[in-house]
Amino acid sequence: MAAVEVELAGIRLRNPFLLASGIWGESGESLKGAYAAGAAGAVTKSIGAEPRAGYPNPTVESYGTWGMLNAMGLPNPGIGEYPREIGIARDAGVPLIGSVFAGDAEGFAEVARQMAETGVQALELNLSCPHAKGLGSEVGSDPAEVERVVRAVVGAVQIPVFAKITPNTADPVALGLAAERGGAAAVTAINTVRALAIDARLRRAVLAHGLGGLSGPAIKPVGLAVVWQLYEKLRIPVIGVGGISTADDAIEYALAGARAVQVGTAVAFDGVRVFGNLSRQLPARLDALGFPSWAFAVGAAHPPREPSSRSPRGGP
Amino acid sequence: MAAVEVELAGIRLRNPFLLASGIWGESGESLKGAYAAGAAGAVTKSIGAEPRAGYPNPTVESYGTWGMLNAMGLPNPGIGEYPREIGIARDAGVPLIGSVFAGDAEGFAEVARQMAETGVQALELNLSCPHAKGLGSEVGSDPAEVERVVRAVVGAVQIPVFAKITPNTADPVALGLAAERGGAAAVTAINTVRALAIDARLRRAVLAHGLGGLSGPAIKPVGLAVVWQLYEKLRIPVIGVGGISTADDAIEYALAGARAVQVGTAVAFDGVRVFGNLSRQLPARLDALGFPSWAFAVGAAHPPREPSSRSPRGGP
Amino acid sequence: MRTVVPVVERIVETPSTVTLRFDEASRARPGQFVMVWVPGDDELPMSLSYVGARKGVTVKAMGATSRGILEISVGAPIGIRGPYGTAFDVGARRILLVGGGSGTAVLAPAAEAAMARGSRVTAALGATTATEMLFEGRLRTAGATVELATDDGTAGERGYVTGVVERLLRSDRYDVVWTCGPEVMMQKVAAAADLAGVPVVFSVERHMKCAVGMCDACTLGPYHVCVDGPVFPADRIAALPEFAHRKRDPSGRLVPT
Amino acid sequence: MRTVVPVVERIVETPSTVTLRFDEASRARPGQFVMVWVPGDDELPMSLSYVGARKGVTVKAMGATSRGILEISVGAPIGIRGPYGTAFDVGARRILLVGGGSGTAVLAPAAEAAMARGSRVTAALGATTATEMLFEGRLRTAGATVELATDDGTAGERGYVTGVVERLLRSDRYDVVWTCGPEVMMQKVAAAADLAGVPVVFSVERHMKCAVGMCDACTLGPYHVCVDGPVFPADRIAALPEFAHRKRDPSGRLVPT
Ligand SMILES: Cc1cc2nc3c(=O)[nH]c(=O)nc-3n(C[C@H](O)[C@H](O)[C@H](O)COP(=O)(O)OP(=O)(O)OC[C@H]3O[C@@H](n4cnc5c(N)ncnc54)[C@H](O)[C@@H]3O)c2cc1C
Ligand SMILES: Cc1cc2nc3c(=O)[nH]c(=O)nc-3n(C[C@H](O)[C@H](O)[C@H](O)COP(=O)(O)OP(=O)(O)OC[C@H]3O[C@@H](n4cnc5c(N)ncnc54)[C@H](O)[C@@H]3O)c2cc1C
Ligand SMILES: Cc1cc2nc3c(=O)[nH]c(=O)nc-3n(C[C@H](O)[C@H](O)[C@H](O)COP(=O)(O)O)c2cc1C
Ligand SMILES: Cc1cc2nc3c(=O)[nH]c(=O)nc-3n(C[C@H](O)[C@H](O)[C@H](O)COP(=O)(O)O)c2cc1C
Ligand code: FES
Ligand code: FES
Repeated sequence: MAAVEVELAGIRLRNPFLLASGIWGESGESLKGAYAAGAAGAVTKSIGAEPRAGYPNPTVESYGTWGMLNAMGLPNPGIGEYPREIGIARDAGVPLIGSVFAGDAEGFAEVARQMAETGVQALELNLSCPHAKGLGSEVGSDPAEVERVVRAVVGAVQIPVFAKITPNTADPVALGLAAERGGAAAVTAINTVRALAIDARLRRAVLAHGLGGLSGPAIKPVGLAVVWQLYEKLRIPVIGVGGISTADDAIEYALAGARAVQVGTAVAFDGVRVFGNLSRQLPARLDALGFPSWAFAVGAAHPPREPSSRSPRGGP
Repeated sequence: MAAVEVELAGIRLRNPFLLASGIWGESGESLKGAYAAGAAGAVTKSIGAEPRAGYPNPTVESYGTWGMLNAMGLPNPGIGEYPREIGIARDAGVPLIGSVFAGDAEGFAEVARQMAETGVQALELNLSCPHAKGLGSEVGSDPAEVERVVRAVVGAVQIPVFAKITPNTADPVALGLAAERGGAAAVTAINTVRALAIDARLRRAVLAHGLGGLSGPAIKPVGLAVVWQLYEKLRIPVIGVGGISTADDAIEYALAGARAVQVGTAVAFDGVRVFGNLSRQLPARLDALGFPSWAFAVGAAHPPREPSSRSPRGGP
Repeated sequence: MRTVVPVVERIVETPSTVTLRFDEASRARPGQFVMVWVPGDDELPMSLSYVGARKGVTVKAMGATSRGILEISVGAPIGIRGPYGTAFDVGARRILLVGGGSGTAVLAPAAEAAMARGSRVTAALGATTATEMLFEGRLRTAGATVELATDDGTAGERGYVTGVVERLLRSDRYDVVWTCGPEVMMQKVAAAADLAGVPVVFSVERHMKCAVGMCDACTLGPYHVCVDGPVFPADRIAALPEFAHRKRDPSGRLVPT
Repeated sequence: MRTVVPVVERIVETPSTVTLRFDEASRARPGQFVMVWVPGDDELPMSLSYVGARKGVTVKAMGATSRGILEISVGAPIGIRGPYGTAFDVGARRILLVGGGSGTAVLAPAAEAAMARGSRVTAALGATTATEMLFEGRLRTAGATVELATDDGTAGERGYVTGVVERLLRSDRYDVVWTCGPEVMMQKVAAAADLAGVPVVFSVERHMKCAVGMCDACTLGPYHVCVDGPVFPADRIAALPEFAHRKRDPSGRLVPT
């Protein structure tokens, strides 16, 4: 059976599947539940300095089986309350990646510092929420800002820092390279794709916020493109996310260059048991496709490159 | 029955449905065929200065009923040969919008001038092809470049100029405003969304070019978001395109702010007869939803705005 | 999934409670809820008080949104997502139903379904005052034995409905107790039923956003009320520290109930 | 839609022509084509020479890609999209089949299907030389009367197959003529059949990219060969100025054939 363990910025994961930020990650019990169901670890809900209620409902719209639109508005209990939740998951042994957001580099550094103190293994910077004004996407679409934020956080904490970037950009590689220059240990791609739903009968936008972010199967090709592009140019590992609901989806991300993957919307479609299914099916699917291990599949769809052009990618 | 005629930059259209660029628009007979099937007019394939064979196959990948990925690579017979095709469609009375592309403002102006001479009613500048290097998307993702290109073309021709913008940007409004400043008569949104398909069995990207553009139902929410955002800030009309295959899809675009719409991928799913279906169904659907006309629906999902904040939008 | 339908009937049930009926074809089971969207306002979870093709929700005036729902007139369009969540198992033979206030809304269709299958239902209903008593007539018509309690004694026993419940549990045998109302009330009902050795099923409420088990807004211990609930066997949740005492506000913070 | 399958059989039909067989479950009708993707190389339209669950394409060495396909060995994976396009109506009773070179590939499964339904098939096959004659044995085995022509006279009549066709049309009666080969040949066949009052069906080739009627690469007058063809009644296309004389290159320019 193909080995599926992953090493990511020094963190050993029992499989490549992490719970994506914003799904199930607001409470400690849920983070624990995702791990119990089979995930290798969990990214927390994006946490900010203060509690935020998020946008009013409707906050989600679903498109049958191919997609989901949401504008939650970054609800979160605030970094003051959140250590309690982290504690519950940490005590259960869940490998945790603390997601944080803020409006500028200083804000990021401060909330990241507090998040790091809770004992998470790594941080993920949400530089990419497509619908929260002043929080994320504006910062996250300017490479100079991305570099500044990442550098500020890397300077403030002792644990690896991942930068989560937006697909709503002309040039994802510029954002990834900026994160790398800033000292990021990995880049996570992608967040949701800016989108909107209209109800013709009610003559209005469906979500209370208007604009939202598309997730689920429809964005898998979009995420694969970004991961592909990042893998070509970055030396740090890429974490793939967007539309993964089967082991084959995950393998496609690996082939495009993802060292690990995150799963979000599939939890709404299949329940958290999706992590059990994914981790059970992965070895068999790798075997069937002739890959001796997950690590072997990472980047395998890219044409062979000059050995000198980038650092070697070990595995698992 | 609700009236469905549309006035777009001085061009009268019998309904809001135009054939989108790159679908069926390489030959004059096909442009004519789309009109005969029920389209109000047709946008030509994007034409450049020289003949281009485009990328090798595979050039398309389809995702069941929700999407299509392509990287054609802007194949076109070149503006030298193309007047022959235009002639066939023009002689049949088809309202035509000539789509052109080039690598810089001067190139755009030159091919646009030649296209204008063929007798098309308007031009559409393809500032947004997501996968052809140096042609479109690089130019099209920089507002300053967009403004420069549009201004150069507007100065070179006597007919209305539409700017087609990309969704692969942090800020579509900046691109739309740049086109408006440059003198565009309308903005067309959106082109395809940058995406990629991987085949795990073959361990490679499916399309010969690697990156491609996603179209079809999955990008309707993405197109609606861009049209919504443009409508909020622009004075010139917006032409909506992306994932339209039913009259209700089109009405959603109208509500988001589209004065007219274009239909592309639905032709692959339903054949060109989709234009007959759309134009037949539209009046009944408008009636059912209580709109006295298409023009009435345009922008109707937006909160009422200060009368002074933008120019009035007449109709049809 | 989501649909927009006109309200076809509006029934004033009590001075503070209104039922809105609408036609919506999905299959729903008693206990399940829908997300009701009042265009331009919020979208709220509401249990189905009628589960057939002509569905209904029975709404009590609380904050601004529920008051807004109350004022919706016949013909006005509302958005409906769902039905979502777990349902009552209507197979039990002798059922004791305990409704506090608008909690009876979700119990009534379950009771009707059970009685239609031959079950015997006794309903203990509580309200602040006689005019606020919900679905007393509906339950009697369906064949239930109904016992009442009001805070002010204007109908049935004076005091909490839990007193009535204790008495009923002593005097008769039941296979199951279904209850919906304030969580402290449900906890007391569970304690009494425990003594009598009768299993209890709760219908509970938490703040809801996605309603599809994704956003974590509705967590209650290890559960997500939108998919694991709202109908739960009491023994899975009654002892959780977050039950009856605390809930999460829209930011996910734990706050006192 | 698209699938990747291993080649399970490789049959050398002539010195320049190879059949690749593969198992693919879609339902295909004789006349339809698939897009065959040679990973790392191009993707080309190929008529199905076998239409059952074990499908086949019969490829003639032309340019680099087709030569690449010829060299694919058993076990190697190929990509298949399709089947696409129109098919032969196999209901006719007396069929004259005219194949030029590898054109016979698409006619053979149609002839087999027709004969299985009781039709009588006469096949006129042309090739440059005897060893390049395709599917002569296959057609005879299926019960067809086969007449040959070669440019060098090494099999059957010396000269073009059109000579044979004219003779056959004079000496016997047919309900339909099916033909696939060089367009000038097909045009001559159509002219001869016209004189004899027999309707003709062509299978034609154009440069293909999307194969789903979207990209306009394969236009032939008002038609898109990928969806309106490749099998056409001759009277719809034989007189088009773009038939036999011109075709579109990959840029969409009209070039001489
Ligand atoms: C599964 C379920 C079924 C329910 N069924 C009914 C029913 O049949 N009849 C009925 O009258 N009420 C029902 N409710 C309660 C209802 O959803 C509202 O909580 C209530 O109407 C008050 O809303 P408000 O906005 O008017 O009050 P507000 O004054 O705005 O808030 C009062 C309280 O309502 C709660 N609330 C607000 N928004 C939500 C939300 N999105 N989800 C949950 N609670 C919220 C908050 O806890 C808040 O403290 C149900 C709730 C749930 C979770
Ligand atoms: C519907 C259809 C069915 C066909 N069936 C068969 C068959 O059963 N057996 C067979 O051997 N050939 C068949 N062909 C022809 C085949 O697709 C190729 O054209 C041929 O193999 C030459 O390709 P090449 O790339 O090797 O040649 P090249 O030397 O690269 O090109 C020679 C010619 O091949 C043509 N060609 C190249 N690419 C394509 C393309 N994507 N689509 C169409 N033509 C192309 C061009 O016209 C070019 O001039 C069919 C074509 C079509 C359209
Ligand atoms: C309801 C919801 C909430 C989300 N919240 C966050 C968040 O707080 N922080 C973040 O970085 N990403 C957030 N995301 C984005 C996801 O982490 C993920 O990047 C995206 O949904 C694509 O993956 P998927 O298709 O597997 O869902 C959220 C997504 C959804 C659907
Ligand atoms: C096969 C194909 C070719 C296209 N070629 C062009 C083109 O040449 N120029 C252009 O501006 N847009 C081109 N497009 C984009 C479409 O015009 C349209 O913007 C996009 O497909 C979204 O609309 P749809 O979902 O209705 O297809 C092409 C799209 C497809 C699918
Ligand atoms: S409401 Fe989102 S998880 Fe329950
Ligand atoms: S191959 Fe694209 S239209 Fe026929």
